Formats: sequence, C-alpha cells, structure tokens
Amino acid sequence: SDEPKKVAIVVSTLNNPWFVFLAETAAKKAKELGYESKIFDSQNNTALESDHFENALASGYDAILFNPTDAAGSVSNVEKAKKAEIPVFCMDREINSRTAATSQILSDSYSACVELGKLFVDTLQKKGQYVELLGIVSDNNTWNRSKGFHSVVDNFPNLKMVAQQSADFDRNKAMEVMESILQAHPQIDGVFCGNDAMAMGAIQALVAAGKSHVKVFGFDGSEDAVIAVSEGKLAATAMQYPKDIAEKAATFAHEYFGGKRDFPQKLPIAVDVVNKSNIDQFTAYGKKE
Amino acid sequence: MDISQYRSKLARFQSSIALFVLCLALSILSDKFLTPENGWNILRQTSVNVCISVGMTLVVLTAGIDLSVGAVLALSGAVAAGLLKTGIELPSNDLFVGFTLLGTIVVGLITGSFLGFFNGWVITRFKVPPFVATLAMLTIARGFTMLWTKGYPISGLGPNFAFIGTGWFLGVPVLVWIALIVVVVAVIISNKTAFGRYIYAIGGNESAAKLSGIDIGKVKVLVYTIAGALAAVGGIMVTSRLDSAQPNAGMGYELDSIAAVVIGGTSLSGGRGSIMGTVLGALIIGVLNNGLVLLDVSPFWQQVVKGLVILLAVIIDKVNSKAE
Amino acid sequence: MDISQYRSKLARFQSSIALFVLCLALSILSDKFLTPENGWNILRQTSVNVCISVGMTLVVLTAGIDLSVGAVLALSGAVAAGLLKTGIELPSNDLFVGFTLLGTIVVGLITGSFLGFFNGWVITRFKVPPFVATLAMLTIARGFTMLWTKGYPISGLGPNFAFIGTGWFLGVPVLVWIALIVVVVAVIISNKTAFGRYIYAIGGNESAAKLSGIDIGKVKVLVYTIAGALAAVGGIMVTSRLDSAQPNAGMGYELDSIAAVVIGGTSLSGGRGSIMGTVLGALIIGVLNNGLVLLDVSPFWQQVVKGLVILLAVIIDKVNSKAE
Amino acid sequence: MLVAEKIGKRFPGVVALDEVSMELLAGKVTAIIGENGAGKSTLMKILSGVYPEYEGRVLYKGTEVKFANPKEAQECGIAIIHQELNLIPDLSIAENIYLGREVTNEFGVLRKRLMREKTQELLDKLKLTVNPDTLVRDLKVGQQQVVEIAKALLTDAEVIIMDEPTSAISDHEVDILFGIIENLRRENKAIVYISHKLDELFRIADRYIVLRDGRVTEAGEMKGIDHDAIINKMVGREVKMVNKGSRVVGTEKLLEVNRLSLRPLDSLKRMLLDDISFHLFRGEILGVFGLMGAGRTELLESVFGLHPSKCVGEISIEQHKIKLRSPEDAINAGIALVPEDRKKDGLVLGLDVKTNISVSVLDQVSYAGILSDKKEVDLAQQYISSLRIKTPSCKEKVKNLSGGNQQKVVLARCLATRPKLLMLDEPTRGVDANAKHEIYKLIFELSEAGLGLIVVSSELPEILAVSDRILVMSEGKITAEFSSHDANEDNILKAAIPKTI
Ligand SMILES: Nc1ncnc2c1ncn2[C@@H]1O[C@H](COP(=O)(O)OP(=O)(O)OP(=O)(O)O)[C@@H](O)[C@H]1O
Ligand SMILES: Nc1ncnc2c1ncn2[C@@H]1O[C@H](COP(=O)(O)OP(=O)(O)OP(=O)(O)O)[C@@H](O)[C@H]1O
Ligand SMILES: O[C@@H]1[C@H](O)[C@H](O)CO[C@H]1O
Ligand SMILES: [Mg+2]
Ligand SMILES: [Mg+2]
Repeated sequence: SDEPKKVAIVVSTLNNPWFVFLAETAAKKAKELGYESKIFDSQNNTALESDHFENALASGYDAILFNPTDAAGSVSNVEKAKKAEIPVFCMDREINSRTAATSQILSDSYSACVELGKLFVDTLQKKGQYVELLGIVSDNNTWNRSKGFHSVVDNFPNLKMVAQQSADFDRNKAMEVMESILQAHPQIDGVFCGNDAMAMGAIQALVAAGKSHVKVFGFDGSEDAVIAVSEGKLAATAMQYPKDIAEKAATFAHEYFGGKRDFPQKLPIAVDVVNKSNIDQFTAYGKKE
Repeated sequence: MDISQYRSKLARFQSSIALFVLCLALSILSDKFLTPENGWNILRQTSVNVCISVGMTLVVLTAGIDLSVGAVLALSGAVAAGLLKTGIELPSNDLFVGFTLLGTIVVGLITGSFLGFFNGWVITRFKVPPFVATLAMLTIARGFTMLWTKGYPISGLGPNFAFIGTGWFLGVPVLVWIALIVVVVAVIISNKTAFGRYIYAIGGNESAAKLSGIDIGKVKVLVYTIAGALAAVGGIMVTSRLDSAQPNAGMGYELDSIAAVVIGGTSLSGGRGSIMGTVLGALIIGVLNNGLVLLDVSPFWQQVVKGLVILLAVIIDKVNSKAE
Repeated sequence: MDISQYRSKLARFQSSIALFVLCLALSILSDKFLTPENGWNILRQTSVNVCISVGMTLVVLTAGIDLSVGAVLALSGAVAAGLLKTGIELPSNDLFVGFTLLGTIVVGLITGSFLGFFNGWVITRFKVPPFVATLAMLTIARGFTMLWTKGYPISGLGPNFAFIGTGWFLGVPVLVWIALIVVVVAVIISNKTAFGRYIYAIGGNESAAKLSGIDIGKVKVLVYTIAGALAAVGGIMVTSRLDSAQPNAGMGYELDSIAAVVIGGTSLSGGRGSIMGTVLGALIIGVLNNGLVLLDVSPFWQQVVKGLVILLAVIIDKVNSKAE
Repeated sequence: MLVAEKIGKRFPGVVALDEVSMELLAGKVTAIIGENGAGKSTLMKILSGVYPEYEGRVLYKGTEVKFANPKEAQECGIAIIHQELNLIPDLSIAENIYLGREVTNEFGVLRKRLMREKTQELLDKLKLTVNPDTLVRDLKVGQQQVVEIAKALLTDAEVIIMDEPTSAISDHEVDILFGIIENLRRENKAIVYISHKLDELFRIADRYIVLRDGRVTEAGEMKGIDHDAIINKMVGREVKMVNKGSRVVGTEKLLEVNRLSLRPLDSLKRMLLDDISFHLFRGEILGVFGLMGAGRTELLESVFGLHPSKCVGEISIEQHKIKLRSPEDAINAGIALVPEDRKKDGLVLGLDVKTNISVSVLDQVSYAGILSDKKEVDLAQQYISSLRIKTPSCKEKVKNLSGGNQQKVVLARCLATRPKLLMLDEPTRGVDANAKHEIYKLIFELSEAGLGLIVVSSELPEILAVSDRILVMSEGKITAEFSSHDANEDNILKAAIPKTI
C-alpha cells in the first residue's frame, strides 16, 4: 500500500520527563523518516501496556518502539507482537527474552551505577557516612541502580550507609525525606539518588540545612541536573542518551521496513558518568552537538 | 402501576444508550473499531475491571466503599505467583512445601478474601468508616506486596498458569469466561437470594434493615470478603495474563472500578443500582480507552477527553432521569 | 449541663492525645525527634497538606469530597511557574506578555479557584455526585498539566519566588506562616460567620437547610471554589519550595488530605467536624512520616506501619467516643 | 400474656425507663399513654428485642425471655409497628414486607411469586390498592404507614405492638385498621396501642397504662375515663384547654394566590395543583383540609418558592405581586413554612438548639459579618422562654429533644424571621396532647399579633378547633370553602373525598 507506515511508541510512563523526552524523540525521528507515529503511555502499569499492545496490533501498526514497564512482565506483550509479525524495538529497558524483540537498544542502569559507585568511592575518599534515596520501590530500575551501586561501594567498610529510604523518584518527596534524615544523621558526606529529580530535592534540603558540602549523586542527565553539575551543586549524574536510543530505534524500524532483518539482538548504549570534569561536553539528555 | 420496574429498566437502558452512542461514534470515526478482533480486545481488557467492579458494586450498594481493591489484587496475585514459583520453605525444619497450580490459585483467593474480611471486620466491629478502613488496607497490602516480592516482579509462571490469561475456550477468551461467570453469579446473588436483598436493604436504610432482623454485621463482612475475593480473582487474571506478578499491579484500579460502578448508575449512598449497570459502566470505560487509542488522541489529551466523557455520561444520565 | 460542648472538646482532645502519644513514643525511640529544628521540619512539611486539608474539611463538612486537589495543585503551580518563567506569547500579533511575581501567583490562584468553581458548578447544576465530578476533574487537570508543561518540569524560578518556600519571617518559615493564616481564617469562617454555619447546616441536613432559606447551590459552589483556591495555594507552596513545578506534583495528595480530615474527626457524611481537628490529623500524618524516616524503618515496612497507625488512631477515637 | 417486671433503661444522660412493671392481656387492647419523651417507644423496643440490654425482666407466657434482636422476638410471636417508618425506599412493597424473613426454595433462591401473592392478600385486607411491586419510594407517607402495618400482620404474632400507627394516615384508613384490630382482639391476641390522638384510644382501647418520666403512674380500665382525665393523668396536673373564643380577623388582604398550578415531574400525571386561587387576611387562621395526597403540602411548598420551575400563577403579598424563586425569596417576602416532616426538612438534628433557631437570621446576630455568640444566645433564649421549649440549655443538640419540643424549635426558627405569613403543615403530628394545646395557644397568639396563618392538618377536630376559615382540597383542586360557623365534619369530609375513581 502507499499509505505511510505507522509506528507505535509505547513508553512505560509519561509522568517522568526522561521518558517524555525518549518518546518525543522517537516520534520526531519516525516522522522525519516519513512515518506516522503515536505515543502510548503505559502509566507504569504492565497490564495497561498489554492493552496498548493489543490495541496497537488491532489497529494496524507496522512496528513498535517499546520502552517496557518491566523486564519480565513485558515479555508476553512482545511475544504477542512477534506472533503478529510486527517488529518490536526495545528502548532503554531490557526484556528478559533473547528472541521476542527484533532488537533491544539498551542503556544499562546496573553498569552505569557501577561506574557511579566507583566515582562515589573516590569522591568520598573511601570513608564517611552516606544516604541512599531509592526510587519507586516497585520499579526494577530502582533496584538495578541500587545493586550496581552497592556492588562497588559495599566493598569499602569505612563507607557506611546510615539511611536507605524511598522518595519515589519524586523531587518533593526527596526533599522532605532528606530533611528528616538530616535530623537523625547530620554528619553525612554523600547522598546517592536513584534519579536526578530526587537528587535535586536532596540538594535543596542540604542547602537549606547549610550542608552544601555534601556530595550528591544523581542519575539521568536531566536539564536541571546538568545545570547543577556545572554549578557544582551536584557531584555527578549518569547520562543515558535517550536521544540516541530513541533515534536508533526509529532508524532500526526504518531499516526493517526497507527489508533488513539482521539486527543485533542487544545494542548497549554506553552510559557516561557526568561530573564537573567533563560537563562542558553535555547538555540535557545528551552530548552537545 | 409498574412505574418502578419501568424506571429501573429505563435507567439501565440509559447506560446502554451511552455505550451504543459511543460505539456508533467510534465505528464511524475508525474502521478498525468494529472488528471481531478489536471486540475481543475490549472484552478481554475489560474483564479484570468487571470482576473487581462487581465486588465494588456490592460494597457500594451497602453504602460502603473499597479503596483497597487494587492493592489486594496485587498482593493476591503476588502470593499466588510466589507460591507457584518457589513454594514455601518452613524455616524451623527445612521442610519445603510445593504448591500445585490449583493450590496457588486457592491460596491467592484466600489471601484476597482474608484481606476483604479484615476490611469488613474493622468496619463493622470498630465502626471505622469504610473509606478510612480500606484506605489503610490499601497502604498495608501494598506494603506487604513489597515485602513479599522484595520489589521485584515474580515471572515465568509456566504455560498452564498463563492459559488463564491468554487461552481461549469455545471460541471465547478464558478471561472473558471468568468475568462472565462472576457476573452471572453476582446477578443471581443480588436478585435472587435473601443475601442480595439484605445488601440493598442495608444500603437503603441501615436502621430499618436492622429492625427487620437482618444481621448487618454479618452481611457487611461477607460483602467486603467477596470484594476481596473478586479482587484476588482479578489478581490471578492480571498475573496470568502478564505471566508475571508485578509489585505495583492494580495501582489506581480502585478509581477505575468506582467509576464503572457510578457510571453504571449505582448510587454511592447505597441501596440503588445493579450489577448489569456496572458491567455497562466498565464497558463504557473500556470502549473509551480503546477508542481514544484508535482515534490517535495524544496521551495528554486522552486524560482530558476521558474525564470529560465520564462527566458527560453521568450528566446525561442525571438529566434524563430528571426529565422522566 | 454543657454536655455537648464538653463532649466536642473531648473529641478534639482525643486527636491531641493520639498526637501526644505518637510524639512521646518517637521522642523515646529517637533522641533526634524532639529538637526545634526537627519541629520546624515537620511543620514545614505539613504546611502544604494543612492548606489542602482545610479546603477538604469544608467540602467534607457539606457531605462532599474533592478528589481533584492534587491535580489542581499541580496545574495551578505549573501555570504560575510557566508564566513566571516565560510569560505568554499571544499567537496572533506576536505580543509577549510578561508577568510579575505577584501576577503569576494571582493567576495561579485564579486557576485553582476556577477549577474548584467548575467542580462546584457541575456538582450543583447537574447533581453529579462529588466523587465523580472531582474524579473527572482529577483526570482533566492532570491532562492539562501535561499539556501545559509538555511533561517537563519548569525550574529555575528565581530567589524571590523561592522565598515563599524556603524563607523565614520573624523566626518562622514562610510556609508555616501561610498555613497558619489559612487555618486562622478558616477557623473564623467556619465558626464565626453565617457562611460557616451554612456549611454545617447543609452537611447536617440539606433539605432543612434549603427550607431555612439557605442558597445551597451558592454555598456549595463557594466551598469547592475555596477548596480549589487552597489547592492552588498548596501548588504555589510546593512549586516555590522545589524552585520547580513538577508535572506529577501532588500525586495522591487527595488521599493524604482526606486521611487528615477523617483522623481529625470530621465525619465523611457531613455536618460534623472542625478545622482544628483536621490540623491535628495532618500533624499526626506529618509526625508519622517524619518519625518513620528518623527511625529508618525500611520503605517496605513503612507502608504497613503507616496504614496500621492510621487505623489505630481512628479506632481509638471511635472506642473513646463510644465509651464517653 | 406478656409481663414486664421492673424494667429500667438509661441512655447517656437520660433515664428513659425506671422500674417499669406492666402486664399485657390476651384479647385486650392496651393503650400506653404519656407525653412526648415519657418512654413509651423505649419500653416497646425492649419488649420487641430492639434493645437487648436493659434492667429487669420480661416474662412471655410465664417464662422469662431475653431477645438478642428483633428477629428473636418476632419468631417468638411479638410483632411491632415502629413509630418511625422503617422501610427501604428502593425495595418494593413485597420485598419490604418479607425483609428478613424471605421465603426461598431448597436452593436458596427467592420465591418471588409466592411472596408477591401473599403480599397482595395482605394489601387487599388493608384495602391498599397498589401493586406489591411498587417501590416504597413511590408511595406517599400514608401508604407507607399502611405497609408498615402489613409488615406486622404478616406473621401470626400473639402480641402486636402499634406505636403511633396512624400518625400519617387518614380517617378512612384508620377505620380499616380498627376493623383489623377488632379481628385480632377476637382472635385473642394481645395488642398494645400507642397514639397521641386521644379519640382513637376511646374507640379502641380496653385498658390503659400511663407512663410519666419513665415510670408507670397508673393503669386501669378505659371505661368511664374521659378526655380531660387522660390528659391530667399524662401531665400530672390540671391542664386548661385553649378555646378559640370570639376572634376578630383583619380585613386587610395579606396573601392572594391567583390561578396557581403545579406541574408534576412526570407529564403523564394530572396536575399536582390545578388552578388554585384563594386569599388570606391579616390576623386570620386559614385551615386547609384534605385527604392524604390532596396536594396540600405542594400548595404550601409552592407558595414558599420550592417549585419555581414547575409552577405557574400569581402570588401577592400585601397587594404586591412577588416572584418566588427560592425559600430565601419567600423568607425575605415575609413568608415562613413549618414543614410536614420536621426531622427530614425542618431541623439539623446534629446541631444545637440555638444554631437551629438562628440559622435563617444570622445577619441579625452578627456584627460586621462576625457572629456574636451573645446575640445568638439571647435570640435563642427569647424563643425558648416565649415558646416554653423544654431543653437543658440552648446548646443542647436538637436530636436530644422530645418531638413536641423539636416542633417548637422549628417554629422558633420560623418566627425569628419575623414573618407576616406563617404556614404550618401538620404542626401537631406526633406531638402529645399537652404540647398540642400549647401549639394551638401559640397559633392564636400569633394571629392576634397580626400574622396570617395557614394551617394544614389531616385531623378534622384540629382544623375545626383552630380555623377561622377552612379550605378543602381534593386532587389538587380547592373543592370547598367554609367559614368556621358553617363547617362541620360532614360537609368537610364530603368535599374532601376525590370524585374520580
Ligand atoms: N437512642 C436514644 N439515645 C438517647 N436518648 C434516647 C434514645 N431514645 C430515646 N431517648 C430518650 O429517652 C426518653 C424516652 O424516649 P421515647 O422515645 O421512649 O419517648 P416516647 O414516650 O415514645 O415519646 P413520643 O411520644 O415523642 O414518641 C426521651 O427522653 C428520649 O429523648
Ligand atoms: N412520591 C410520589 N411519587 C409520585 N407522586 C407523588 C408522590 N408524592 C406525592 N405525589 C403526588 O402529589 C400529590 C399530593 O401529595 P401530598 O402528599 O403532597 O398531599 P398532601 O395533601 O400534603 O397529603 P399528606 O397528608 O400525605 O401530606 C398526590 O396526589 C400524588 O399524586
Ligand atoms: O531511566 C529512567 C529514569 O531514570 C527515571 O528517572 C526513572 O526510571 C528509569 O527507568
Ligand atoms: Mg415514641
Ligand atoms: Mg402533606
């Protein structure tokens, strides 16, 4: 047919700017390549994601650019698409299947946090007290990041975690939780946060308490975080390059329509640690052009 | 003078009209809407909400409310999935207890029923307002879900279990069968048994019901237990459909379910409404969700449109029943 | 025989007892709890919920409910932040309209008031149950927030705006001042004005209130408008505190706020309760949140404990008021 | 048949019953007499299992019984018609009558047809011609009360307690009920009959028991007792009856209603009010009589601005045409309404006496928009003393007051608006004989002060006792008008009976 092909972009949530950016970039790229596209918001709900897949398949989409809500829970959805011979390209997050997706373009939270952990150890000079702010505790990225971080930091007995609390990836909650933690543990040296929004909230609580010397670590490379790093408020964050991921996925779909079939099963996109030393190369969600 | 019967028929008819208009509009706007495949999609997607909302209807008919359904769904599903996957190790004597498929489903249902029973007990024994009691249960059940799953999904439950969520039987998805059975049983209970009568009576005038010798406490506890059990059914359905128990499953389902109940014409002050109305309400929501996607409405606008359509559906209902 | 007065004093006293016991327990469990600095933390953290819950109290006193406060908070905050940051560009003639600090705050408050007004209008004009009307508004306002912010936070609003959220005045945080003023005004309105009386009368018996010559519709619309305006106040507070309007701000605040109202002894069926009770309720929740973090209770257990404590607080209240 | 020994019951702050002993005999109708709040209903609720906790003991056919709930009492053979209507609005008549004792088949499925047929039989016996499937919500209060009666007659009870069964039904239905009571008496049942309509007691009761402040003060045979004696026994002192005496009525037209019609919600039915015209002079008491459903309540409501969108016609106060869009408008125009159902429409039961009194005139008790506690208390005290409202304080919750005193609080609220026209809808329903006379006295005092009054009542003696002029309504129309000398029970009733059917 001569109608333009249609690309569905299914993202885990739009309640988080990082994913909004991912989805919009994918949509923009798809349009540039001459396709119609539509964004589906799974609202962090795997069952809703499942509905989206069914609806997308029923209404004749030709490819799905997919940011899964969950590595395990999303597998069955992708398999459904595979059965219908619709290619699925995973973005950012992995699904636990080597065969279901046509290709997975992944940014590895775990290994990025290993890198962040190393930087954390160096920055704190292997000793001191620190706090960890977890994301939404039912989100598996929360744990991937936490585990990656601890796989390094736990090897240093002089680095003591005095509190581990959840702030739901939320800036306000992070600020409030941090305010309370500071009462119990006024003498901390570092804070590791599961994303940048929480890091920004933590910084605000620290600044208000006159403790701006405390080293805060975030994750994402959001606009606020990049600015904060350049101003020296945020020690470091991890840049996940959502732009690259999204554009790659759209391009893969384009190539698939062109007849290509041999895609890498997994294409890891490196995550870079961003700190004062290299901040001049970065802008929000990516490298400066 | 069959006015009252006639009126209730008409009321039911109104929701049907709303559904019909919606479907008509969507079939005109999108040629993908009126396909058998899409029809099954909608029914399958609605089936979980239908199960939960049937329980919610019974609760609301007694003038109560259950905010914990989503959380109970998550915990029940997670318990079933956990047991199916890894069984239980009894700590003292290293005894491993494995569970059969049926066993895990039963334990899942018992979990939900127990949580519902606890809701009912707190509400009747301590006269805690249902809103508060079930709000507390929402938090508690979510907490236990986290503790049980440690925050990780429990996945890979095998094809037998997955059959519930993905299989077909006599040309109809198993999920739809389950919802159908739940609805039929609930319609019979609510219309054809003394227990059903008591539910309406309690919601209509609790003190009069009490003076008629109805054991209010027992009926209410049973209603909340049923609501919990049906949330657990929903939990099994969701878990099996995804082949994975998600710790955050069912988040916000309470509001969807209450919306289905209210759009279906059941009064939040109790005593008035029907299971079939709720089914229509759930279908309206399901069709709307499906239609907004088919029509290519942007996700941000979807929320606005969805809110407006729900408002409109209820307003049309109100205006009509006033004119009558 | 001032039994009724005495009784209502005692009822208020009970929430105070619950708060006192909680504080006592926490002071024993953690020596960091009873410090002036932590006290300010708790007050500052509670101030937003207090503002929202004051509005919610008025709504609940009329036997209504407002599920949209969190979403209205987000939209109002985002509108204010957006205007402050970038003003408005009038599309037709390329005219750029800048806004002053005060201007943006006023527009933010107007936004919230208008959304609240819309709630009240739908509820009174079309007799839509408040639960449904405000649930629809929740969805709609969230949608508009996303459309307005395009899903990204609006940050960097400048030190003047941030002063609201972080500044101190006469040794007291500005946020606490705002909450204090809101509470004082609301106490005066609810106890000392005809409007306040009407709120109680409507919640106590709407048809009697109507026959007493009260314009039910006007009072209700005003109450929902106030609730919207106070949600907007909360939105300004949160936005200024974070120096950033988050698109998902205020998520779930409706439940926290209703919990504060109910723990504070206001009846969900209307007509009974008080602003001061709600303030105590909000403080109980605030202290609990703070205490659980101070004690470093694991996030999984926190939810369980929080649910149980809320349940317990309400049960103690009920048991006491029965014994009395 | 049923013996109560030293029954005691307390509520927080009230001793409702104190060592009450009494006996009910088979084949006799026993009247329980007492003022509002004397404890009649409380005693009956104990006998019928509503209150499982009390002091003393109850003997039924010689053995002690203790009912844990109403069902146990019912199964034992004790049935009760409660004073308050206890029906479920959204269930049908049949469903209400069988509530809590449904008939089911072996699978637990309801036998709806059987229950419907039995209900039909009962309704036929009570001459209520409505379908058993009608929702109770769609019945008028009087019909609902008949359903309550049917409910008590469903089982073959030995003891039947009737707590004010006739408060909302008209003489015609009362006659039917009394016929049924006669039959029950002949079947050797023990019957308790409670009513504030003393005439009924003379017609039906064999014996009486007097309750005063929770104690039995006297019991005996009805024979040879007269009206005044009963009131004396109830109140414990001589009561002087009010008498209308000779009255002067003003000549200034206060209210004029011209061609008022009210459309029903459902356009299929006849007009609720059909071309009503009448007037009222200053200082005049206009009685409005009609059978249940005649449209009297709607008439008062329409004049009070409650049905603005369904109403056509002209209303003038003091020769000025006015538009009434809401009760607020009506109050501002000098009109006040004491509604038929004080609990449902008249009072905010959970608020205190002073708040209820002042709610329509809050501007009178505030300075610059801020309510003054002192002014409010003063206002309330003024009415508490002038209307002789019995309450521990003006800060007592209204729900703790007796029926008659609650009615006076509604009156106080209305009077506080300083009305020119006061409309009273069934002002003495459920009010004891003594309080009734106090209300009559007030009605006269108010008219002498120059108010115009409209009194709606279903009790003919009441209408005849208070009115200067009487309008009779039937099926939404005014069917007759009498001056007080021309009116008698016969010609009024004749005009009140509907012509259709
Ligand atoms: N549930 C209750 N709680 C508190 N007080 C009550 C309750 N029920 C009745 N009372 C009080 O007990 C007393 C007796 O009330 P009861 O209803 O038995 O009077 P009654 O003789 O039936 O009056 P009436 O003629 O108005 O029906 C009154 O003072 C009343 O206020
Ligand atoms: N619930 C109802 N549903 C339908 N029609 C009603 C209802 N209530 C009243 N009506 C209609 O309104 C008319 C007037 O009823 P209403 O009860 O106001 O009369 P009333 O003279 O005040 O009698 P009552 O002594 O019972 O108060 C009736 O003829 C009836 O047709
Ligand atoms: O990568 C995303 C973002 O970091 C977000 O902040 C939280 O969820 C993660 O999956
Ligand atoms: Mg009584
Ligand atoms: Mg009437």
